[in-house]
Amino acid sequence: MHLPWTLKYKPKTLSEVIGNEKAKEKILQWIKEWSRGVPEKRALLIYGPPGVGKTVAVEALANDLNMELVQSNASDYRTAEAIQRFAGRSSQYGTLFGRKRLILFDEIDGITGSADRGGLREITKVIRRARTPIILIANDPYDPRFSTLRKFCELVEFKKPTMTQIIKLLTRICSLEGIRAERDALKVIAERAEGDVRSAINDLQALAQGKDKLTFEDVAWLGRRDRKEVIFNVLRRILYSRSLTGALRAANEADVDPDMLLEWIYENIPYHVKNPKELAAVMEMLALADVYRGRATASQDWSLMRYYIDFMTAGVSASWSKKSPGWTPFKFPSRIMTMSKSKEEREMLREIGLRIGRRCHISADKAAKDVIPFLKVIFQNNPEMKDGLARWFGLNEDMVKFLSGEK
Amino acid sequence: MWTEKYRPRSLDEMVDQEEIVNRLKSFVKARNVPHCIFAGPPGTGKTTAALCLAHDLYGPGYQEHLMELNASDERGINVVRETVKTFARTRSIGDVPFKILILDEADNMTSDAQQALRRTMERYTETARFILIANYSGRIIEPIQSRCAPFRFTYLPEEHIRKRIEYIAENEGVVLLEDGLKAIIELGGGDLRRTINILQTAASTGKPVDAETVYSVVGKANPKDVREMMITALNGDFINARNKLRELLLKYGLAGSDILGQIHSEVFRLNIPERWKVKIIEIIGETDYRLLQGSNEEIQLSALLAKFVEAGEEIRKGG
Amino acid sequence: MWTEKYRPRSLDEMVDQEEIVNRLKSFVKARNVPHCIFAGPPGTGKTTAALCLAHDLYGPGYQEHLMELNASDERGINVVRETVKTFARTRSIGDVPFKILILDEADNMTSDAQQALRRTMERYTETARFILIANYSGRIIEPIQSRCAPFRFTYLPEEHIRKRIEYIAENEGVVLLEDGLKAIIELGGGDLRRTINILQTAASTGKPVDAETVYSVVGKANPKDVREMMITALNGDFINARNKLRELLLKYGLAGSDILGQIHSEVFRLNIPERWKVKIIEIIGETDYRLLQGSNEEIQLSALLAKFVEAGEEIRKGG
Amino acid sequence: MWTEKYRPRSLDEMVDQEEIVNRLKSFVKARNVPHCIFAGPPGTGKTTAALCLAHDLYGPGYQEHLMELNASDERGINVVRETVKTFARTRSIGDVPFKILILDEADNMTSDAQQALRRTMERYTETARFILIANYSGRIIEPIQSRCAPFRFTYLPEEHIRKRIEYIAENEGVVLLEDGLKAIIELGGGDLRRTINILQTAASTGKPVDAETVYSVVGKANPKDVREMMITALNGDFINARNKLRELLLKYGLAGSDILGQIHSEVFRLNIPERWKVKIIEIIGETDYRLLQGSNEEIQLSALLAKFVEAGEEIRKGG
Amino acid sequence: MWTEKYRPRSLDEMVDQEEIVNRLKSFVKARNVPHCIFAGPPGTGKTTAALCLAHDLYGPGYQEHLMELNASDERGINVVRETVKTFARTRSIGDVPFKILILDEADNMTSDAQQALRRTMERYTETARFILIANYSGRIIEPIQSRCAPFRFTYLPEEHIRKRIEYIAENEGVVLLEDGLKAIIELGGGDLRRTINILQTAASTGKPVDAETVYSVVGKANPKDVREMMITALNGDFINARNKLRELLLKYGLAGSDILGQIHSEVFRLNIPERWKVKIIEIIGETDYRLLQGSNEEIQLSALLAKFVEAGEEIRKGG
Repeated sequence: MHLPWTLKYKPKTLSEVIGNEKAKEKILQWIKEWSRGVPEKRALLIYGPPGVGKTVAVEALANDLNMELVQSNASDYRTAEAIQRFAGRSSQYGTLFGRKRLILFDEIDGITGSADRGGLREITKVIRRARTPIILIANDPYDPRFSTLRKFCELVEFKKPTMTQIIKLLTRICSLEGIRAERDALKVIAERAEGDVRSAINDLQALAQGKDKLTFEDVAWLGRRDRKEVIFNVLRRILYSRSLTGALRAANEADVDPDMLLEWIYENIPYHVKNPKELAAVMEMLALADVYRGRATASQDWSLMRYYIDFMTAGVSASWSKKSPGWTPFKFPSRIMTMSKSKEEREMLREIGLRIGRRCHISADKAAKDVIPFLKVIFQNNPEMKDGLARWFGLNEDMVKFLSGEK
Repeated sequence: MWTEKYRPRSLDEMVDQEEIVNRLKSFVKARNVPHCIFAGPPGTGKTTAALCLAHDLYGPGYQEHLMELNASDERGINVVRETVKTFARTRSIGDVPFKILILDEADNMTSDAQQALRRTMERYTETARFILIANYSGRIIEPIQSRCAPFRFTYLPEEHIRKRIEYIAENEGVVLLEDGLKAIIELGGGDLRRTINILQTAASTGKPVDAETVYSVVGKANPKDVREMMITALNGDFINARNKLRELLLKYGLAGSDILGQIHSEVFRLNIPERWKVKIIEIIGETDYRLLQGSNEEIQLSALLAKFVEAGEEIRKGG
Repeated sequence: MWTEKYRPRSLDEMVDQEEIVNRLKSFVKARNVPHCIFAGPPGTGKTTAALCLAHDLYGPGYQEHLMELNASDERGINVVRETVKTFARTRSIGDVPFKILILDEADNMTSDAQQALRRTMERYTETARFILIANYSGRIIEPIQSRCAPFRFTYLPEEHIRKRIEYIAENEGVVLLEDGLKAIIELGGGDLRRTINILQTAASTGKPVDAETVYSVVGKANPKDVREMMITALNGDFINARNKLRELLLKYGLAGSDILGQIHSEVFRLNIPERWKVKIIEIIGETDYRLLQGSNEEIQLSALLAKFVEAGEEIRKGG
Repeated sequence: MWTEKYRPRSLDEMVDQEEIVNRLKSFVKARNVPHCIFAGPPGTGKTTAALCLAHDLYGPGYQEHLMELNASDERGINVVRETVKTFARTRSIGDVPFKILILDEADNMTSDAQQALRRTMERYTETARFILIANYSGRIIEPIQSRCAPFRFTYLPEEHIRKRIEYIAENEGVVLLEDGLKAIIELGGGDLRRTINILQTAASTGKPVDAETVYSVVGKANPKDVREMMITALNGDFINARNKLRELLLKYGLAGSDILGQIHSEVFRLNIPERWKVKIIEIIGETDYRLLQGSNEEIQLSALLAKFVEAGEEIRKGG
Repeated sequence: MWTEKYRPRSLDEMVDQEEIVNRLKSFVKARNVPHCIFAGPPGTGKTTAALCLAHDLYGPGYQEHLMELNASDERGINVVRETVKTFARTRSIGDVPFKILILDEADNMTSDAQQALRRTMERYTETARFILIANYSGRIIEPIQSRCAPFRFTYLPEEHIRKRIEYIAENEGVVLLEDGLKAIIELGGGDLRRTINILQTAASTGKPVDAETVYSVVGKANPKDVREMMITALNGDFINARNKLRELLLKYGLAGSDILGQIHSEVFRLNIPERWKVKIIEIIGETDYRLLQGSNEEIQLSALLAKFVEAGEEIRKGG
């Protein structure tokens, strides 16, 4: 057999999909509604991290209910026309032979603005008129691009299965393959997978295929996917290494993108460097590093990136005494989280700024600084003036709510 | 917005910048306009003058002959070039054979972009005239300056601002008390647009406008965040100061340079030794430069906050 | 090309990355290969391993079952949706029913292209297996990482590289002196391919290969000379340091920015306090940036040495 | 534009650059012209001379045989190449078998573009002659220099400029007062074109042209005011000096860099010890750079005034 | 062009780069040439050597077997690839079965383009040999380096250049004075082509060639004048030093950055303590960068002179 095990052991029915009982229940209920007519939400948006069984679940569902699954994914063109061609008709009627049809738009994160122009808007259109069930799958449903789309979908979250569930699955596969696996070995694989079932199976195959026995020693060496432990280790070496070269080497040898590394360092510094003087010196180094990042981008000369790395590693390391207040865990960069959380808000702010700018002959930046603060006060004080101004600026409901502080 | 409602429509309605207005009127009379630079502090009537000029030149349908671009809204000079190209390609119909293009915040363009702009200006000089609006003409490159007639807008005299505000208040039926008026003018800082905005905001409370109302609405509009952030840092709490900074950048959508400008004005009001003010002002100067060179505004500004933490510590030690 | 001539043909010939090779051999034995990511620094055998795997799997005519897409090939989203899909769709003839597709420098593919790849990998998994080669696996999007078995290639131990180079030199009849060998290994920086290339270039001069020849053919200065110049400057002898610099520029025919790169590499080997190393990097970085901006090379490099002199003085003062 | 109206039409009308004009006349006589470089500061008659030469060579319809290109204007050398190709392909009719191509701002071309230009010059040397106009001949690459006859234009003597301005003023019916004339010449800085432009702008106010008007239209402070501010500071009255500065910046709306330039010129006229001039000039250099980097004008300039206060104190102490 | 007129035609005529010429002669004898890299500073005979090699190999009609491409000239590697394809497809007739392709400025190619070139070189290796000409061999990628025989060209000894120039001057009937000759050689900076070009330009004025003429035609100040200005400043006479500076800027029409370059060269010849040289060189570096950024030339250069004054004072004090 040459099949990859992810395929070989792919669930055939929904009940075989591990974990996510609630989600599966929700999907079944929604699909049942269709037999009673068109439900309120004509589409389901399944979301969750990679490898937790989203697509597999839909395929198994179609199989269980003997439905024809029509799917489109990121390897297909998904321009407005392509979507129209793919789903326009099939979303209206059943198949020739009376089989019910299930439409799946998979990997909608992969619909790009340039190559797939108008794709998302067209999907929304298809959903609004759909007479057959439609399922969408995404990793991040809160991407602002999906904000309209989301309104027409029932959201279903797929969570990471527990370690025990994964170990159980791996054990089953091993016994079917005739491999005697140590529980500790499987535990390592499951732990490393962090809930990603597919990668756990892949790892298992890479490690165990062709063997009749899998030991803890066999798995210890396997390369890690980009996981947190790696970055923790690098951070520790940068912040606490005795020599500059040690700090520098930590960054160079690590399999970590330098921009991300800077965010990690920046986030964690104040929790470790407590002495104000040292804090200022360390932050100065990060600022300097950032200057070289900017210079490299502006000049498109990437040889300047070496100074970026130098300052964020050796520079940081040399600027403090490495006396930490005690054991402090490393934190995920909160700036990244805040940025993605506030993305919608910032876009709204900019759009409001542009609308004000058009009326008041100023830039969006200036509007944010000079007009919006006053507008907020007016909107909270005076409903009459608010309505007038909202109309005059051409603000939509969301924008008015935003400015009135209702959101 | 009252700023728009009471914006003069024609040069005749403009009461300030007398000399400038006269020169512009002579352009209208001659049916010819050179490229111009309008430079001066915010809220002194630069955009208004440009719009009035266009109005007087082309009459009521002037918008067709006019294009407004804001350099800080447009990403990159290519957009400017393309837009100008399309706009300037066709001749204006009527007795004025050129169109007018207003480029606001021209001093925010990089010098490379300005070089490209210069070429565009030259190429379309027969069919389009440019009015560049800037706070500092010094940031406009020499080759452009030498191609443009310079106009320097100055702060309006206080009596003019006072009259204007009184006029608007009366017209809008606002009960404006003397101390309120004074407060509005003071907080406006010579910027007419800002002054009118304050009036309108104060009026929106529906109460008679006295000094207290004015200070209260301006206080709400200018959240104390910047000051608070600085004090938090001086008190040694870097993490919270950084969170506040992040909020300003992300939630209020302020530009890094604007925050830095506010920090700069606040420094003088801080209760710290003079020696430290001087030091901090120097570091602000450096940060200003780095914001231009760097790529991440938050990191640059939090490095400044770290300096505040350091200053605070030394001050407490009696440094 | 010696890199080709001495490239292992089969997994058995590969002496490095032992554990990885063992795993790959087991794939061959099972006649089954999962999708893989081969990640690691350049010249550590990633491509070689992929080719050997294919060779061992299909035998001598393995090229027919193999497709390589290099960084220099177009690999945008459209190519993935068309060329790759077409290749992956058709079946291989023989006892191994799938083909192998090697994507070199996969971490340089746009994330759009990577998105388009994920389903192709899965849907055509019966007919094609992907080997993604990358320097940083972190730049491969997670959904693809989750579909692949990761293999992390590490730098080869210096003894291995040394042995390999000595073997090739002997085989090719190159007279390789000890300092030449050291220089070659140092310049190769752990990248075997690069190391062999340098050997071949140096050998082509026809002279016995010593350090001088090696540095001269690759157009670099001998690090010893660079370090000497730096130390001379730090010791306060400005004129001699400058003379050494001019000598380096003329003797080795170096560009200013290249010598700067070498100065940069030497900093960490200097015997000065750690804190000062960072300061010196600051000086170098600023100079590098100025050169890029188009400053006068000779002036800026002299100024760099002048700053070294001053730094040296302060270091001696215990600053 | 008066600069055009009063531009000489033929070499006989040119009164300046005597030696150059004579050499050019000899070309006309010989009906042959080599490739030329006209180098020198702006406004010294380079373009005028080129046009006059063409006029005298071909007679009134000279435009047909002439083409003007701005090197920094056209996007890259390709445009130059294409334009030249088309233009130079056809022979000139008449007794002069070549056309003339004027390439303005040739020193702004990149050296790559200049290399390409060199090849173009060679290819069309029979049908076209190039006149390269440049501010700095040192920025023209040698291979071009060695193909061209060099002409160096120098600043016009002040009396010539004065006469010219007086002539135009009279002709145009401008009331030009003596102090106005002086101011115009000073601000023109030896550049005739610029000087005429200032006259025209000042005249456009419709008022008699005195120094005040002149400084105001070009956006400069009256040197008298600047000197006063400096002396106030030297006398130790910082507050009033700073008020004067604010007045210049805000009321007159002057750019900080312009004020600084004026301070710089005035320093040399001050009656203070040389030692202090030196110190102040150094600080002005620093301030200039900071302003260029976008620092706050008022802050930087008041820091400079503070230095004046310090200087005054030391001078009074006999320092 | 004298550079062409006096270029050696065959290897036998080449008097410099002896070792290289000998190796090339051995290629001619063997009727076989490997791919080569000719690296070294400009004007050291790289192109000449390549042409001579071709001449000696194929005889007088050598142009048919030869193609010259400028890597940075032709738009992108595609042109190279296409041209090479067409050129290399047909075999050379005669006893040498390959053609020669000279690729100038190969180090200016991007590394992607070089990768593509590498493949092209491999594909056509039987019918074409490449000679890559580069200033910096370090910027050629290793895979190409290892395919090529490296040749390093060095600067010609001054006596050779002097002889050559004297020979040409005599042959062309140029009256060349000793100080003119010295100036030409100094400005040529070891680049023979450049040196000959300067001679030709200076000769084209028709006057006897002395130092003054030479500096004037290339747009540089006479080093004597620059040194005088510096010494005046060091002697404490700031006003006169500044007047000299203005003279250089205005009278000679020099660019500030060019003067700065000359000041830099002169500093090392000054008789002042090394400690001060260090300081001044640092300031020159800073000034250079500021000028590049667009600072006011006169302000920045006077500030530099001010530093000289200060240095002079301290030196006299025994500092």
